[in-house]
Amino acid sequence: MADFSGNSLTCIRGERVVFTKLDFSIGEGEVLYLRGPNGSGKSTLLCLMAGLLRPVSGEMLWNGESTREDAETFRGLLHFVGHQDAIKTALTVEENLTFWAEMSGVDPAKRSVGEALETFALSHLASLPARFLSAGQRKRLNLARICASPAPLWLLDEPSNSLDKASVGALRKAITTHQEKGGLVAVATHEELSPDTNVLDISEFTNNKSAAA
Amino acid sequence: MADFSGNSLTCIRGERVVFTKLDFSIGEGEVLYLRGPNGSGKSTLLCLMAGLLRPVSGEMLWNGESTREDAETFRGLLHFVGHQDAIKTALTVEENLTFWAEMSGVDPAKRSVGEALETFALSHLASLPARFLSAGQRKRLNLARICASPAPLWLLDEPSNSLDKASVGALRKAITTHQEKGGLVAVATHEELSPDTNVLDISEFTNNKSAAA
Amino acid sequence: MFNYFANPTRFLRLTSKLQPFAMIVTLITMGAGLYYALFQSPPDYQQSETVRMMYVHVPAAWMAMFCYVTLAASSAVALIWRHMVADIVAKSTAPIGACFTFLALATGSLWGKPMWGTWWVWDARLTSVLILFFLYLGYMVLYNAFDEPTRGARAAAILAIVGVINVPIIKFSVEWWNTLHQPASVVKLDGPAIHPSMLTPLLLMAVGYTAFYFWVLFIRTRAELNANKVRALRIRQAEG
Amino acid sequence: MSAFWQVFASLIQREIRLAIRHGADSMMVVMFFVLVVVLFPLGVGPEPGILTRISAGVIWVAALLSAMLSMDRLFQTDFEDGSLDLLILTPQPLELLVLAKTIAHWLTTGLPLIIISPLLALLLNMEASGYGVMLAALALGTPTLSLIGAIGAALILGARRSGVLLSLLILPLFIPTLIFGVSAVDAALTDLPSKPQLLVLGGLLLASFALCPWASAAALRQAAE
Amino acid sequence: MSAFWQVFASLIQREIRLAIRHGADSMMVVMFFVLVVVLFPLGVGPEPGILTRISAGVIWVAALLSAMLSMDRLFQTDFEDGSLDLLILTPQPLELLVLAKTIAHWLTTGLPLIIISPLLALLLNMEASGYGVMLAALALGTPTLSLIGAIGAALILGARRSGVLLSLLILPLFIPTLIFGVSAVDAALTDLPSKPQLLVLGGLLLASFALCPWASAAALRQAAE
Ligand code: HEM
Ligand SMILES: Nc1ncnc2c1ncn2[C@@H]1O[C@H](COP(=O)(O)OP(=O)(O)OP(=O)(O)O)[C@@H](O)[C@H]1O
Ligand SMILES: Nc1ncnc2c1ncn2[C@@H]1O[C@H](COP(=O)(O)OP(=O)(O)OP(=O)(O)O)[C@@H](O)[C@H]1O
Ligand SMILES: [Mg+2]
Ligand SMILES: [Mg+2]
Repeated sequence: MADFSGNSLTCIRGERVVFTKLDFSIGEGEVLYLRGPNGSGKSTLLCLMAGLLRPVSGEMLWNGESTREDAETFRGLLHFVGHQDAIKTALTVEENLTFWAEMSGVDPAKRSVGEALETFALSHLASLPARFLSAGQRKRLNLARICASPAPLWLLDEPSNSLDKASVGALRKAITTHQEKGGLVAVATHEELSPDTNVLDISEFTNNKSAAA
Repeated sequence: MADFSGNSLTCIRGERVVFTKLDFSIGEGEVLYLRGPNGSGKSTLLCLMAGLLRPVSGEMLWNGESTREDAETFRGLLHFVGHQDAIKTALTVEENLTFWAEMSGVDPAKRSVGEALETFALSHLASLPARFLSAGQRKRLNLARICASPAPLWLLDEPSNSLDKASVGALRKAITTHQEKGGLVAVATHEELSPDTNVLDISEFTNNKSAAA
Repeated sequence: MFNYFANPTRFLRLTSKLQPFAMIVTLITMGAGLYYALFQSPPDYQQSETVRMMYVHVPAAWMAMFCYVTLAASSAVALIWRHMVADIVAKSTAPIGACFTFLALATGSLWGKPMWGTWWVWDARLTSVLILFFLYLGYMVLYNAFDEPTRGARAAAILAIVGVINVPIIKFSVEWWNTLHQPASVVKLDGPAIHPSMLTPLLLMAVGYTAFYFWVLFIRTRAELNANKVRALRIRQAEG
Repeated sequence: MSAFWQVFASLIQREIRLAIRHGADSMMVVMFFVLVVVLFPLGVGPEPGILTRISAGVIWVAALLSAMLSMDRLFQTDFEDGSLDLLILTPQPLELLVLAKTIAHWLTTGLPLIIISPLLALLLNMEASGYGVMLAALALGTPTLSLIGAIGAALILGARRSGVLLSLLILPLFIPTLIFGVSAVDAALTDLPSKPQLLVLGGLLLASFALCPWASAAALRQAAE
Repeated sequence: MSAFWQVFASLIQREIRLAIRHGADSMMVVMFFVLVVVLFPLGVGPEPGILTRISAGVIWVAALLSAMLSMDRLFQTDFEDGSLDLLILTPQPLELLVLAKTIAHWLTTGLPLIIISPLLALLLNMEASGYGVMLAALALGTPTLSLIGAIGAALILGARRSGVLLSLLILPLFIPTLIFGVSAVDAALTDLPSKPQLLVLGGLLLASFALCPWASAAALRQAAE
């Protein structure tokens, strides 16, 4: 029973309070939608979850244990897709993907680079240097990364930006499949990706003055 | 009567044919929506319109005159918003905007930096260094640029990426106002920004084999 | 005149006619030149037999400069008029010029060991020829440093034009600075100051080098043009 | 026309502001300059005779290397964040925008370098007679380096692995400035007239002032394509 | 554990592939090295006596400068395109990833530099007795430069102003390598034993091998926050 939650998280960036006393919890097979206007702190919360930022106070628990305790193991459990795409333009699409699959440290038998390419309709671009990709193709390559090696927790920051209808469909399907396997997803988005069962509105935790200022 | 059109444009990027024999035309007060799946060539067409790329064949006409003839004047007539945001993180929001307004070479009396900031709800961030902006706020700053100095032709590449609902509304309003003043807009987008009266589906002009390969 | 050559097919036809001619001239003049140089011309009273190095060295140095001027001129034409044949001429000239420059440098330092007692000195003539060599290298590296071939061609063309300033520096460096290297004695305003018995093989070799340049140039340009044709065909095929 | 000069001034102002806010580049250049000059005696050994003999050369080589080091970011950041496209799309002639950027570059990197150079000459035991000429030569030479460097910086945009390619392209073109710069100081140190060399440096400056912005702008235009 | 070495190898492989794809990266570092060595004689004047005397110093200073020049982008590109965040998020210890990147850096820049150095020593009229020791000293010294430089490269990320200052503090750490590297060669040229200096160089290498990856990793974690 995987389970990821945060208690009373407060985050300060560059002397500005982003949010205070924020709680969240994601259960097995659940998708948490982070909503809120621009600048409310969705991306910040995702970085916090990944461990790229540290909260000023509060703690996060994975299966009831603090993520700080055994940070290395926790890092092996998650995939993070941020605004930046971490694509090396000199490498081909496949090389990019394979590299990140290898870095995940996951047993080679469990990796599925080819399938991931197929999921996001990139197979025919596999041997193309990534510099020739269009904005949407880059985004798809970045998303394919999370399918290429398994990890229970996905943290996605506006994954549907630049995607066309077909690719948004592929993304939805990938998320559903992941859910069915019992995976956890936290996604920040302004669009509707699926019926929002589990929504966290960040603007509730922001002090409007400081978040907007 | 402003009027912008292209005849039988063919574009090759890196030895790959993006589209062939493409025609478009935008009349006064019109918005042209560029549609097509990822990688079909929307961004490429916008770069072509701006003069950042050269077509292999075909020509573009502004009020019936070739845009190549008097390129400098034509450049003064357009605003371009691409995927890259041209924001200097060390400068404040206002400094960034003012700089581009000054570079436009437009008479200072006609510039409206303050109004532009207001349109995109950035006034309270005006004196903040741009490095602290969130993804959506950066996009808004970039869009504010086109309102800060007047130009009849707007070329927008996926302007609604990362924007929250309120900001998409502001963008819609800005486009409508521009239309009412007789402005021309070409916008590449996967979302609905307004009733699509004038749609150009680029995938019609791409040879599927080469565009997808 | 160069509108005439703008047509690649016409250029191809012309070069295929000229190529055997260039080959024959190369073989004859080089052969005769080498014979004269090695057996007919007298040893120098100062330099004794090492003077024979001159017949290899001097024409190579001349060609190094000649090739660069050609490179710069055709680059300018290619850049301004988007002249495809000129671009190909420039691209094909660069490696040949680099080889001549290398030859001039190598034979120069081989000659320098007996004459000056050292392989290399940092005097103005030698240094500026070394710069020329770097310019050739820079041109070739820049040409291939981009993903889009046209982009590399144009960047390299700009470099070639900027670098042409170096050629007069090479030519006049011996007069502007005190150098070990000797000043011009053949190409001078008041006529050559060199004995005819040495001048003949030298000029023969110079003609031979030039013909050799054109011979290789024709081969390379034809290869490039054919590659271009193939590429154009592919694109047309893709256009359907 | 006056509108144009406003644009010119506003571009210079932005560059200087960026340089100050970032603090990185110009600081880095001056430190690099100091470092090369300090490293050299360490490498060569402390004999003052030799140091004095080569002082002018070391200072010039250091100036040249640090100019080069700072050069490669001149257009690169603008290219990467899309500002370059927008600059090209403004209705001003690109040549003059390039000139403005080059001037700003010199003001933020060349000028501090000139100011610090007497101190370094002191470190190298240069004789007093050389200082004035060294300053004059640097003042005439470093803008030339910036102008020539701008061509290289524009040419390498979008190239694979640009940094070192730049040095390969522009160092050869820097050499004349180096030679005359050093020989001006050496002449002054040996009590010979250094005016001819300074005149040549001035001529080089004028020539590159007239030619380089055109070449750089041409390179930029095709980089954006 | 074996999975870990696979990750290690895969990172090195990627770096080398990137270096090669990006257009003969190592060739260009070598070019820079050659150009610096060529420039010094130009600045200093052509007297062969002086050149021979300073040849070891010039080669070492040039090696140091080219190591530094190629260093600054070691983490920069990964930082800018978000790869660094993802690398930090992999379950491997960051120290070892840093080590892998540093080793790849040395393989693509330090090694070619060592290979070309005899040619430059020839240009500078170095005496034959110095060659062997010079190669040994470079082989021991350049990895140290890469390791120390990695700290600076990590510090320069993120925190702008302070990062630059800190990385400037790193540069003096290069100096011991320089001094012992030069004096090893000088000793060999004057027929003195150069073993003590080489031993010191080896010691420096071991020490920086043990310490530098930790410092760099700490700086990187900072930058990502
Ligand atoms: C690497 C070393 C050398 C280089 C780069 C070099 C370069 C050149 C160049 C560029 C020229 C053509 C000059 C012109 O047309 O005005 C030339 C001509 C010549 N070089 Fe060298 N040279 C080198 C070494 C030597 C040596 C060692 C000697 C013999 C002592 C020598 C003797 C000559 C002579 C006799 C000419 C013909 C000058 C004339 O009659 O115009 N060179 N060299
Ligand atoms: N620099 C380049 N060199 C070669 N091909 C390129 C280059 N940039 C893009 N392409 C190719 O051109 C095609 C069109 O790209 P473009 O960016 O215009 O697509 P798009 O319609 O904007 O897609 P998206 O919706 O993903 O932004 C793509 O197939 C892409 O692979
Ligand atoms: N490096 C930083 N230093 C200081 N403040 C920052 C920094 N990055 C972001 N901020 C501020 O933190 C707040 C939250 O930013 P964040 O990027 O998390 O917003 P977001 O909800 O993702 O918005 P968007 O929908 O626009 O992506 C914003 O008000 C922003 O100004
Ligand atoms: Mg965000
Ligand atoms: Mg696009």
